[in-house]
Amino acid sequence: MRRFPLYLMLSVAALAVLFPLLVMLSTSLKPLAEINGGSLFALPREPTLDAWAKAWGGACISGDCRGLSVWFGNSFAIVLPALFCSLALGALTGYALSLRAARWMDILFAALLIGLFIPPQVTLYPMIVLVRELGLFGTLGGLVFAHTVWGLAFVTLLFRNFFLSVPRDLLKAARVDGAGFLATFWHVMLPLSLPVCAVALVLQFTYIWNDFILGLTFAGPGRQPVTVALNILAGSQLGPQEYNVNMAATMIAALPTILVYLLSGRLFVRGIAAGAVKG
Amino acid sequence: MHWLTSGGESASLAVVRRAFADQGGVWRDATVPGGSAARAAAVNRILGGNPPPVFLFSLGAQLTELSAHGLIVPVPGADEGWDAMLPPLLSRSARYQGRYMAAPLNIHGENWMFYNRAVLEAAGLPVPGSWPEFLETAARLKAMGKTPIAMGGQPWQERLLFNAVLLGVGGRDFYRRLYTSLDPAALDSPTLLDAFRTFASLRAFVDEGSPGRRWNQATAMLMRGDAVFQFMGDWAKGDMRAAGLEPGREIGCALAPAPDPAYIMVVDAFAFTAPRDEATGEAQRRFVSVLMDKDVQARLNQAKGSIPVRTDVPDDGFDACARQAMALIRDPATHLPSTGLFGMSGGLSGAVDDAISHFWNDPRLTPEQGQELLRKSILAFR
Amino acid sequence: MQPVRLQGIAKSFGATPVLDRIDLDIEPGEFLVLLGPSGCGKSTLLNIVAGLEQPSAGRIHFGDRDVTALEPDARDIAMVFQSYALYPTMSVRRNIGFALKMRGLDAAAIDAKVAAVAKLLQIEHLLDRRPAELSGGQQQRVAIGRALVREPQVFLLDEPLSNLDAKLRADMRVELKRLHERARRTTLYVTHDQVEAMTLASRIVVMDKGRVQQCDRPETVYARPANRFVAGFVGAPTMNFLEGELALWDDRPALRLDDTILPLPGLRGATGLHVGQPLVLGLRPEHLSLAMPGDEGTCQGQVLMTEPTGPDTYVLVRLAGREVTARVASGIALAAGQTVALRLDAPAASLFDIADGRRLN
Amino acid sequence: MKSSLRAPAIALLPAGMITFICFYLFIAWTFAISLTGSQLLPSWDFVGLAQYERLFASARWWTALRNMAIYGTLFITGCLSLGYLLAILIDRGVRAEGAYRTIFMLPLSMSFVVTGIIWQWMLNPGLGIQQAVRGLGWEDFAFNWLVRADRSIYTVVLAGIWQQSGLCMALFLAGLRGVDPNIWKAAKVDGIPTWRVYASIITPMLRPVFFTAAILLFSLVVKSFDLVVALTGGGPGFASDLPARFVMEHILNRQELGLGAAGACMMLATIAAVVGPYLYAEIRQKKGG
Repeated sequence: MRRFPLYLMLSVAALAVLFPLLVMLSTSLKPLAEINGGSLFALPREPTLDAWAKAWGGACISGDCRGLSVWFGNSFAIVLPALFCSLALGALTGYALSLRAARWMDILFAALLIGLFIPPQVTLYPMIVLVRELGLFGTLGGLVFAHTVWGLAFVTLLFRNFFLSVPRDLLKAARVDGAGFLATFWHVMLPLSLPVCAVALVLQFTYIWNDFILGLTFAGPGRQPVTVALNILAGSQLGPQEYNVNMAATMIAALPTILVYLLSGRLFVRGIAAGAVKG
Repeated sequence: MHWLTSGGESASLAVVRRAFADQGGVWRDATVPGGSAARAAAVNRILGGNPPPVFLFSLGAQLTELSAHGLIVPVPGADEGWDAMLPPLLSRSARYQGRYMAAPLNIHGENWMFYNRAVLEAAGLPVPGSWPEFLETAARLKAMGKTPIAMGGQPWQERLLFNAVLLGVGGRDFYRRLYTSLDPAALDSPTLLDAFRTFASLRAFVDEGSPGRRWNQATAMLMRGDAVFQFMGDWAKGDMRAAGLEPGREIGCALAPAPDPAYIMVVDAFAFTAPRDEATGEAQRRFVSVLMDKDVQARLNQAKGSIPVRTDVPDDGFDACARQAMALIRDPATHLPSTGLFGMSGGLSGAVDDAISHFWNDPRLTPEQGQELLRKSILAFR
Repeated sequence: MQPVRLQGIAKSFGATPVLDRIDLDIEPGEFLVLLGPSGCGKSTLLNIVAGLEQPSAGRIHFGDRDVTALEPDARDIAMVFQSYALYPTMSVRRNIGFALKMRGLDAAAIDAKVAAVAKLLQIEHLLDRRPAELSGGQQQRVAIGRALVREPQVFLLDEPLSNLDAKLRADMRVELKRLHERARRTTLYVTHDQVEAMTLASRIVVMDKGRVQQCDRPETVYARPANRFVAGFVGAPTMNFLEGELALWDDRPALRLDDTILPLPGLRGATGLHVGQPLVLGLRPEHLSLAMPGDEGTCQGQVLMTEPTGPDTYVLVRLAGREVTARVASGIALAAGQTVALRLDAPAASLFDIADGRRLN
Repeated sequence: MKSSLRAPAIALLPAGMITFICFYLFIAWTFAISLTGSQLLPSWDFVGLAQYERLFASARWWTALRNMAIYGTLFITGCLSLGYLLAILIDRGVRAEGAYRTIFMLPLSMSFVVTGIIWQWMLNPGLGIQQAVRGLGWEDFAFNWLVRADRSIYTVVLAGIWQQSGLCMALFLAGLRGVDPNIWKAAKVDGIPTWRVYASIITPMLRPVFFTAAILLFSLVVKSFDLVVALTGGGPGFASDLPARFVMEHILNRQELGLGAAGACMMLATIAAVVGPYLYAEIRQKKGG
């Protein structure tokens, strides 16, 4: 019983966190009339999945009435290659930097780390110009490139910090065993970093999936991610707002990251700790 | 590439699309909701080296700059014939170095006052003919538990209301002095202060759900009868018709109260980028001829709620409001440019919006402070 | 089986010198132990031999091959690390076979060699486990197996036993010795543990401050340390040092400590020593013993404390105002405060220069 | 170059180029543009510091800066204290710890856009909490911050804290778990009350975590864009505007590339002023260790 206040406080906090999500869920299950007439707190009297069905397959976005499903696919088409590229580059860079074989490596790392703090607003416009010069504007490649660049600092930091914690003897052993730079990376370091890979995967997935600015700017027509579609849906409605459809669409758009998070909760925590707290 | 997403808007575009397809053109479009977002997206695509061959824009400084940088090409197939066809304000501002840089789609009027006729009649109130009358009417309506003004809380909507008030208080010459000549005397004048006073007193007649509300939601309030007036551009009629209401009947339309009649215009126009290949160039030419076709002009503008850019289109089939406007603009003196993009640079236009919106949304600001805010914003651009 | 020759190896990190012109010749098949306190540069020297670090100056030859510029894998060496450095994500089998795989051997050949080594080290039943599933001793065996499987010209071991507990350490020591005797590979072994050094080495290299202090057979290093540092570093409890003047007592050598004269009958002298010369006398505890009645040249001291270790008892004695440790057989009852007569085994004593610590006799 | 450095150098080439071009060259470009009169498109007519003069003459920029100060202060303190509190509660060894932790971090997995939409709905005066509470019979209840010019920035704070407290909790929890259990034993032996141990021993030990968390949150504050856009749209008017939105709006919608670039540079300067010393200390420390 002594611990009752502890549980009370935790439960209140948990409720406060969950409340908006529950409201969103309940709203998405109500028919429109119930929303306009009823209370926010009220549970749906006649729960219906109509709004979900409409958001997924029937809502008109940019004159395309196939709902969010199309854009959902777009998002996956963006996220998968972008994830692969950003992780591959970040892991390799993090590994190379963790060797600290020369002074300029530390300088490069510091220079890279600063990238973590550069607001995208500063570099967005020149990025457009660069991507255009590369001939990638409006293509999947351009978007993947932009995500790779934007995520580089973070992924590299994650991997470098991890690789630094690997005992130096392991690297020496690999060298004595005749493994070169890449072989050591591939056979020894990369398998070792699987937990970090998972962490980076989860965080980058969340980040790229949730991205709005890059998708809006760099994706070609018909290739925009679901976040952009969500904004279009919530931003353009004929007549009264269909709040239930909006809420359902919002939940659909948020679902993949929520699922990834729930499935990998522990990794998520560890990743945040690994990325931010020095061992 | 365009932003025509709401009911009336997409219906009007469908007119062009059908006519274009009838002539064998292949139509692919990309929509971005929201005028400014769509314009930004178009510019991004142009900068990104993947320009849309045809894209919707608004006449104004932004378009001129694109043209000056050679990023858009003169309208294929435009000729001197257009000078006679278009109202002088349009033909002036659609040209850069003498050549047409965009093909105007329509003329929208921004200073309309829509009202729910049934509610107003039930309250036994006349349509106000001046701003003092309006304030009185609004106060009566508020006492009856109605929301007098259906207001969408976005800066450009607030600017629309302000400009309507300004025009009503100062008259069209004052409007020109202020916005076209950026006359410091006008900015210091008591007339402007009056306008701000009136504008400030309107704050009381708006419901608190207004901020962030989009115009079509506000229009829906008007149609439901929750609110009685809406100051909005004529594109609102598209939504009314889509909801089965006839503009001019259930929803009355009048120009915002003003001493001398004037029409604050905003013009959507299609601009063109250098064609990638011969077929695209051909399609662009065909698109222009379809667009400027009398019949297409008539039908698309009927659907969109706007009026044709050609002065020689008969007003048959247009609604009462549009007919009123078409009659009005026969007199070029009534033509006023909107402060949104038309006639002023994006920066200035934005600064004006900022000042108005800031004043409107912060009830702590006095009219004097509002005037000072606007004065400073505009003078920074002189 | 190749000799290893180090010539003028120097290394500095920035402005800090770590190694100062090291010259060493390692005989083929020799078990050479690098012994020294931490920071003496012994691990750096090992890394340089391995090719993991580049010397700032000097050459390394394996036989008549100059390997100074070669990568580790081109030198034909194998190395065992203090932390074992087993690849955590690979099974024991893959750990041992990794170097062979990197050399491009085919799978069958690798399997055969791994199996042979595993048999030798009696770790066949562990082959499919991961390092994390092994005990410390098992990991140690795998690490050694990983080195053995390559059949290298030179074995390098960097404090391989330091992470084991005392009992295991003793067992592994024996095993290492046995392995070496069987294979007779040239071995370079780094440790700070003198017991390991004494038991394993064919020769010990004692290092301090980046320099070789002495390089000799273990017995010699122990009995005739080349300088005061070596004398103090090797042997536990440490050697007793007494500073005094060389004197004559009864025409036989003696040491004058202030007012006391310590007779040193049978002290081995050397040319250049003269009476009245200040120097340091070094005597190991076992060379101080309780005097038997009738012994000559004894001296009186007072017992301060006793430390029984089992087979022996160390006695802390105050002698001429200084504290010395003597080793006596267990079973002799001594109480603090008691006065005892000590006999000094002068022929075993070392003399060191008082200024630079070098051996004088 | 030494041969052992060749492979890492090649591997670092892409990252090096990205760092140089996409970070530093781009910053330089933006700075250069901020010195020009560029409007819709970059043009190289240099006007000196005129854009900065205009920036600082703009009431809207000052509002944005003031909002950033308010938002930053409240958001960071809120997240830190709430996150720390939650971490301590969880660290007291509760049952179902995993469930609590999962719940607290759930909002983190959602985008700012989603957070913004949810809270916009919750705070909508006509349909959200205010209306619902009034419906419960408390007619005078007012919670209309979203539409009040002097309060809307606080709704951004609220939504921000809701989303990011979990991050702080995770950081602090990791920190608390890293505390040597012997400290607790020692404190228990000495009879020090629990709260005292947290206040006088644990909290000072976690100072680096506080620091890291604050820096992370700070960088979020300066970058904050999506949340404001989705929640308030910067409104009413520009009452809840933030520098990031100011910059985006001027660059992308207002044809004020130069002015926007000037704003972006000021943002960067703000970040540099705060983060620079931190990074410097961090890197020096890493070198030492």
